[in-house]
Amino acid sequence: MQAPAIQLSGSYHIDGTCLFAPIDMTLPAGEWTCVLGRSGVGKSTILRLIAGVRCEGDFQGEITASDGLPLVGRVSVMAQSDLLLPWLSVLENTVLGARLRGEVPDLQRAGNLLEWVGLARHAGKKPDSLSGGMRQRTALARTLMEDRPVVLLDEPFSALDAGTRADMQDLAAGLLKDKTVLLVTHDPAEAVRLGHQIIVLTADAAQPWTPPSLPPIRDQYAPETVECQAQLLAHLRRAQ
Amino acid sequence: MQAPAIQLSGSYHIDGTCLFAPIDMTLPAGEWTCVLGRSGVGKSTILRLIAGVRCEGDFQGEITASDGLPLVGRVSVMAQSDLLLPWLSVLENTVLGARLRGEVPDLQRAGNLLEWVGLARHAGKKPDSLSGGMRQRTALARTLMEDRPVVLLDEPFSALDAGTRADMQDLAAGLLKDKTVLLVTHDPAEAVRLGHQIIVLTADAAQPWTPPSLPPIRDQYAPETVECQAQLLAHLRRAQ
Amino acid sequence: QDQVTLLLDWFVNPDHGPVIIAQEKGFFAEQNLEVEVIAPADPAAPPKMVAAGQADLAISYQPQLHLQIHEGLPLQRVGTLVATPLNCLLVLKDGPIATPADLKGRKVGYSVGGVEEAMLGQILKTHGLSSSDIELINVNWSMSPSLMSGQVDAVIGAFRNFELNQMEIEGVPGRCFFVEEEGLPSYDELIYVANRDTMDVDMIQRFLAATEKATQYIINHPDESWEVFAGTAPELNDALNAAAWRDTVPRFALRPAAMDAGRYARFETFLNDAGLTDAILPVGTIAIDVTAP
Amino acid sequence: MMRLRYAFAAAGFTLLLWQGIVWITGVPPFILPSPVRVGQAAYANRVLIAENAWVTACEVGLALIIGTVLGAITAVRLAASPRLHRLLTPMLIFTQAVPVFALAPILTLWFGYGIASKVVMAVLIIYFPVTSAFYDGLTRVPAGILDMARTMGGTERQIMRRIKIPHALPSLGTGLKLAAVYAPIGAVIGEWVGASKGLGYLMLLANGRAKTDLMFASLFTLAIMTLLLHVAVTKVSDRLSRY
Amino acid sequence: MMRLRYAFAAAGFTLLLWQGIVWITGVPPFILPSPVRVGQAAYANRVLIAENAWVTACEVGLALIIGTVLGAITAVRLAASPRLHRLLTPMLIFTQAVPVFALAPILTLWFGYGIASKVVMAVLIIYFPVTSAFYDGLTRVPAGILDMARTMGGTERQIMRRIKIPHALPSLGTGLKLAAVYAPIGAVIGEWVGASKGLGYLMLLANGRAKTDLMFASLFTLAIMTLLLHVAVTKVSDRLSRY
Ligand SMILES: Nc1ncnc2c1ncn2[C@@H]1O[C@H](COP(=O)(O)OP(=O)(O)OP(=O)(O)O)[C@@H](O)[C@H]1O
Ligand SMILES: Nc1ncnc2c1ncn2[C@@H]1O[C@H](COP(=O)(O)OP(=O)(O)OP(=O)(O)O)[C@@H](O)[C@H]1O
Ligand SMILES: [Mg+2]
Ligand SMILES: [Mg+2]
Repeated sequence: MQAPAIQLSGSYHIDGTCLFAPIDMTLPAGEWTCVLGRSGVGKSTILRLIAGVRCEGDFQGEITASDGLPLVGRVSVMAQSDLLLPWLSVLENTVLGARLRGEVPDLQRAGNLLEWVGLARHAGKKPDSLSGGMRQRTALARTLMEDRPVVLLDEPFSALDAGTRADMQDLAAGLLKDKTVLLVTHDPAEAVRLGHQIIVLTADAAQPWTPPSLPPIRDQYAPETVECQAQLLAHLRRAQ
Repeated sequence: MQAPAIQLSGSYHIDGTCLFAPIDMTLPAGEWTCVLGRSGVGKSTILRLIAGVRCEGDFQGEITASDGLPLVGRVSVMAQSDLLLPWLSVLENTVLGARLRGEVPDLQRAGNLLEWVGLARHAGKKPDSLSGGMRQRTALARTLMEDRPVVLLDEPFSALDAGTRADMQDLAAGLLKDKTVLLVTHDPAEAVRLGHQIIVLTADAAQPWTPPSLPPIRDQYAPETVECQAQLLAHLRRAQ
Repeated sequence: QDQVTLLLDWFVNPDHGPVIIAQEKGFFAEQNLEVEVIAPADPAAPPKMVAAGQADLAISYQPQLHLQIHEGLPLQRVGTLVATPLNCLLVLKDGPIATPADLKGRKVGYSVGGVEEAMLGQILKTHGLSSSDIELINVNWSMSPSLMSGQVDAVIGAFRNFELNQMEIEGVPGRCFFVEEEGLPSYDELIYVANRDTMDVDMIQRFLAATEKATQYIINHPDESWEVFAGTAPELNDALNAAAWRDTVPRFALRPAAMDAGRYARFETFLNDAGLTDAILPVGTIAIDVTAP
Repeated sequence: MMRLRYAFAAAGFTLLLWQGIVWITGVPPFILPSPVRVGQAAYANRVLIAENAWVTACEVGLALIIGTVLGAITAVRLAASPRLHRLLTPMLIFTQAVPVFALAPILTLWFGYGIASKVVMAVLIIYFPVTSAFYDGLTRVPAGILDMARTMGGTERQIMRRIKIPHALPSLGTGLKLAAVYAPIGAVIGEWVGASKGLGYLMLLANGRAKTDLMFASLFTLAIMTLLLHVAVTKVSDRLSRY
Repeated sequence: MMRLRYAFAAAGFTLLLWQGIVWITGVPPFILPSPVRVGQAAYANRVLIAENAWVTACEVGLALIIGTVLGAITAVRLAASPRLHRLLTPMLIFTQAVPVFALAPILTLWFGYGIASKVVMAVLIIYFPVTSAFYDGLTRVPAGILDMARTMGGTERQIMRRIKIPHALPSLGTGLKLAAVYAPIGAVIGEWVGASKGLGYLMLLANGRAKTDLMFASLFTLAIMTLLLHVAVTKVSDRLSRY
């Protein structure tokens, strides 16, 4: 299944106040788009809109896929909270999607994924006996298990230490190659490392930020990357 | 109330396996100690041990305050998950501590705190209608409302964008001056910016890492800070 | 006026005619009594409440009274309301039971646990059967429905003035074997009981005088008295009650205070023979004539 | 309003089903009269039924308030002290295990034949579901929240008031919805034990005298009353659960 | 084991309280006999009581299983279809609002005077709390989890099975604990309506013969039975709630 590009344009009101004015953004097909922005600006809301999940507010505008087909059933989402089911083990949480669709889960792949996210030893544990970062990695594994052309990740690495985070970024970038990915993040370094496209979201606009010229995954210490990252950070600070 | 230093030494076993071997760490009185370490290494566990909260595992060792008094009632904790009460508004969640102690809450101070964490406009909202970062800032405000000599923060800024994060760091550093603070973080930049002491936790040891010579809050762009940060990051990666 | 609390055995029905008429015609008031009438659902409860001092008088059944006294309840019969048995062994008129002897191997329902099994045992004995020849089922308060719907083949404990009419009206006529004709000693079906230790004899005398007057009125004016009875509450005015009234009138005790010591002695002996009691009490502890000086 | 509409739809549907059962099984009218007969009886006795329903409604209202308050207080007490819970719960179950009918003579001995004994009977019946459901909610607060409250130095009293009780309100709602259904039955049983008014009295009267149609008319009135009560309580409990 | 010990402590405490009430209020023995008298009656009639208790226990056990299964299935059905819920719930309440006593003739007509009608009666009584409590749990799954499940393309059937049902198990536990207390009462009422065995039958018999001590001995047996059942069900339900 070819990953489509996604076009979102419109405005969003909640409780009568405007969250974002008419904005316009495109997630290019098969590429990573990283969205940054102030806390509460509406990043998760946009992600929910694309995912087609019920939202409190009122969205005026449209969300279309480049192939003209509806997005339903083609999106995999990792929400900001981990949403693990406390009565299932890590492994069972990982294969939840297949189970919910009534399919036979690919336990082989799930085992591999847990290995890759570093939870192989913990596959049988219940979420309550996991640390915060382990929970997040379980949620990541669950999202990566879903083989969908569009993947929406809402701060998927926020609870991870630097080393683990870099590993998970590599893993996700590898597995989600050629998918249309929306990554919401607070870390400019992450955006600069992973994004084909970087968008800075404000109340008025979804403003693109030129990423370094090399394709991702970029070397974090390359001068161009460091430069871009510093400027982006400065820009974000200014945008306050 | 003078903030005491805190000394922790001992080892921790859970389900028969060792989480950390005998380690030894001191939180100097009135200073910030930043703890870094791999996900699942036991950072939150240490925080819970000092807070005196029930833990699943078995801790062999002791935790003492320099003034010899028990820690109970002198610790304020911000846990890794926000633990907001869904039926209370942001303001009510912020003053929860006073209410639970049967005291009259200082609404003036709560209002100021919410102003400082940028939630003044959202004071009347319920947690369910907040973004992830707004929830975290509410939990931060609630923790800062507690005027305790020892403050334990478990990744308090993980859901915040770079700009807001810097602001919150400044705010916390200002309000928690002269308190004994333990900050668990995944961000080396944060540790280098805020820590009087930096500890890298591994399964075998709580290994101190020399912070830059200038006192915190440090300028993130000062060469010494950048240098320290880069080396710490490299060390953390190696520690894998 | 003196306050009197009277507990009925069951909710208001034609069996309580003299009480209702005395109330409506002002005979109680003439005796300077103000009577409060209360209806329960469990016929076993009123005597207990009288024994506990919660009420002055209760309407109960002679057979039950014997057992209650043996169990230590401080009760005594002080008057009679219905002076013949009403109880009968009820079967379907067109059913297979032509005589109690036909009950062999069949199901018999009963309502209040206690004496009814013993009565049935006596009837069966009269016909050469024993209790083990039948299956006894407690059908509680749905006597005629369980019979009409064929759940049981007979019921003991049905009232001849009542269930027969009810079945007639429902179009499934029934037939009664009268217990006193099938080997049981005759007895007073409905009696007034009072607390032996605390009863106010003067008040009871006046109460019985009022019901005596009411009974006379009923006998003398059966139709007018029915009008009075039916007029007291809309729920009482129906065909069933009208028919039951007609059948009940001749059975009211004309002399409510009068006492037949032999009746009580005979029934006491019967219960003892049936194994329901372990001693025979003197009649004087069971019933008294409140008018005796 | 929506709810009420559905309630009436359901009532109508019940009537149809009922009529259907009567037709198909040919059950005799002295056991299960047809809705038409019941309707006629209800109409003919409308004043009688209304008067008696009013009496029962008053008893139910009182009982619901008293029972809920008592049940809620008990649940809070039990949740506040695990030891009390372990000791008292079996006793509670003991009292519940005894059919109220058997307690009736004792209750009437203490409370007389007035409205009090009926209210007590209904209270006895609703007390347990309210206590039980609320208690379950009170003891299911996530451990993390309680840990936080304790490190904050919260008193047990305030933790109960500010955390456990609000958290358990949805469970209290579950209990209340059960109570709304049981309270009318409780009052009716109370009336069976001794009364001269009320739907229970009317039912007994009609039942004993084979006026099955009047009995079912009273029953139907009771059912409608219960239904309305349940709709009202569900609204309250939905409000409790929504945060 | 702990639980059982407390249960016995509570039973002992109840006995003391009971004896105290008898002493203090001076309630006559034919209304409330003292525990000593009841104990004597229980001992004297131990075979009789044991035989009848066994009958009731069988009815209760059967009813509990059937009622739980039926109630759980109903709750799942209702939770799966909001429309069905809106239509069926009022009907459910309708059936619950009708005191089982009033339905007794119909039930015995259909199920006879054997064990079936008692089981049906008990099932009718426990069906509603089980359904109601489980339903509440099924409909209180956090919205975020359901959103996730839907974007994953989960079928409603699997969402019910994998998410809603496990999430509602603690609530089912609440319902089961209520059911454990009500089932014995249901069976006893069933026996009152028509039986020749069982604790309910024994109670009626004792009541009719004014043997209050035997009646209370049967009651006490019933209460102990209920208590043991509740202890067992609480264990099961604690296991359900622990994840
Ligand atoms: N309730 C529990 N029961 C059993 N094991 C637990 C429990 N809580 C934590 N653990 C285990 O203890 C270890 C340390 O957990 P802890 O939360 O302290 O990690 P952490 O260093 O805070 O990690 P992170 O950075 O991911 O939050 C983990 O391996 C986890 O599996
Ligand atoms: N369920 C809701 N009801 C009402 N308002 C809501 C709801 N969810 C979010 N909001 C509001 O919408 C705004 C945007 O929320 P959103 O979660 O999209 O922010 P965000 O950009 O993801 O922030 P963060 O970085 O903090 O996660 C916030 O101001 C929040 O108050
Ligand atoms: Mg967000
Ligand atoms: Mg942690």
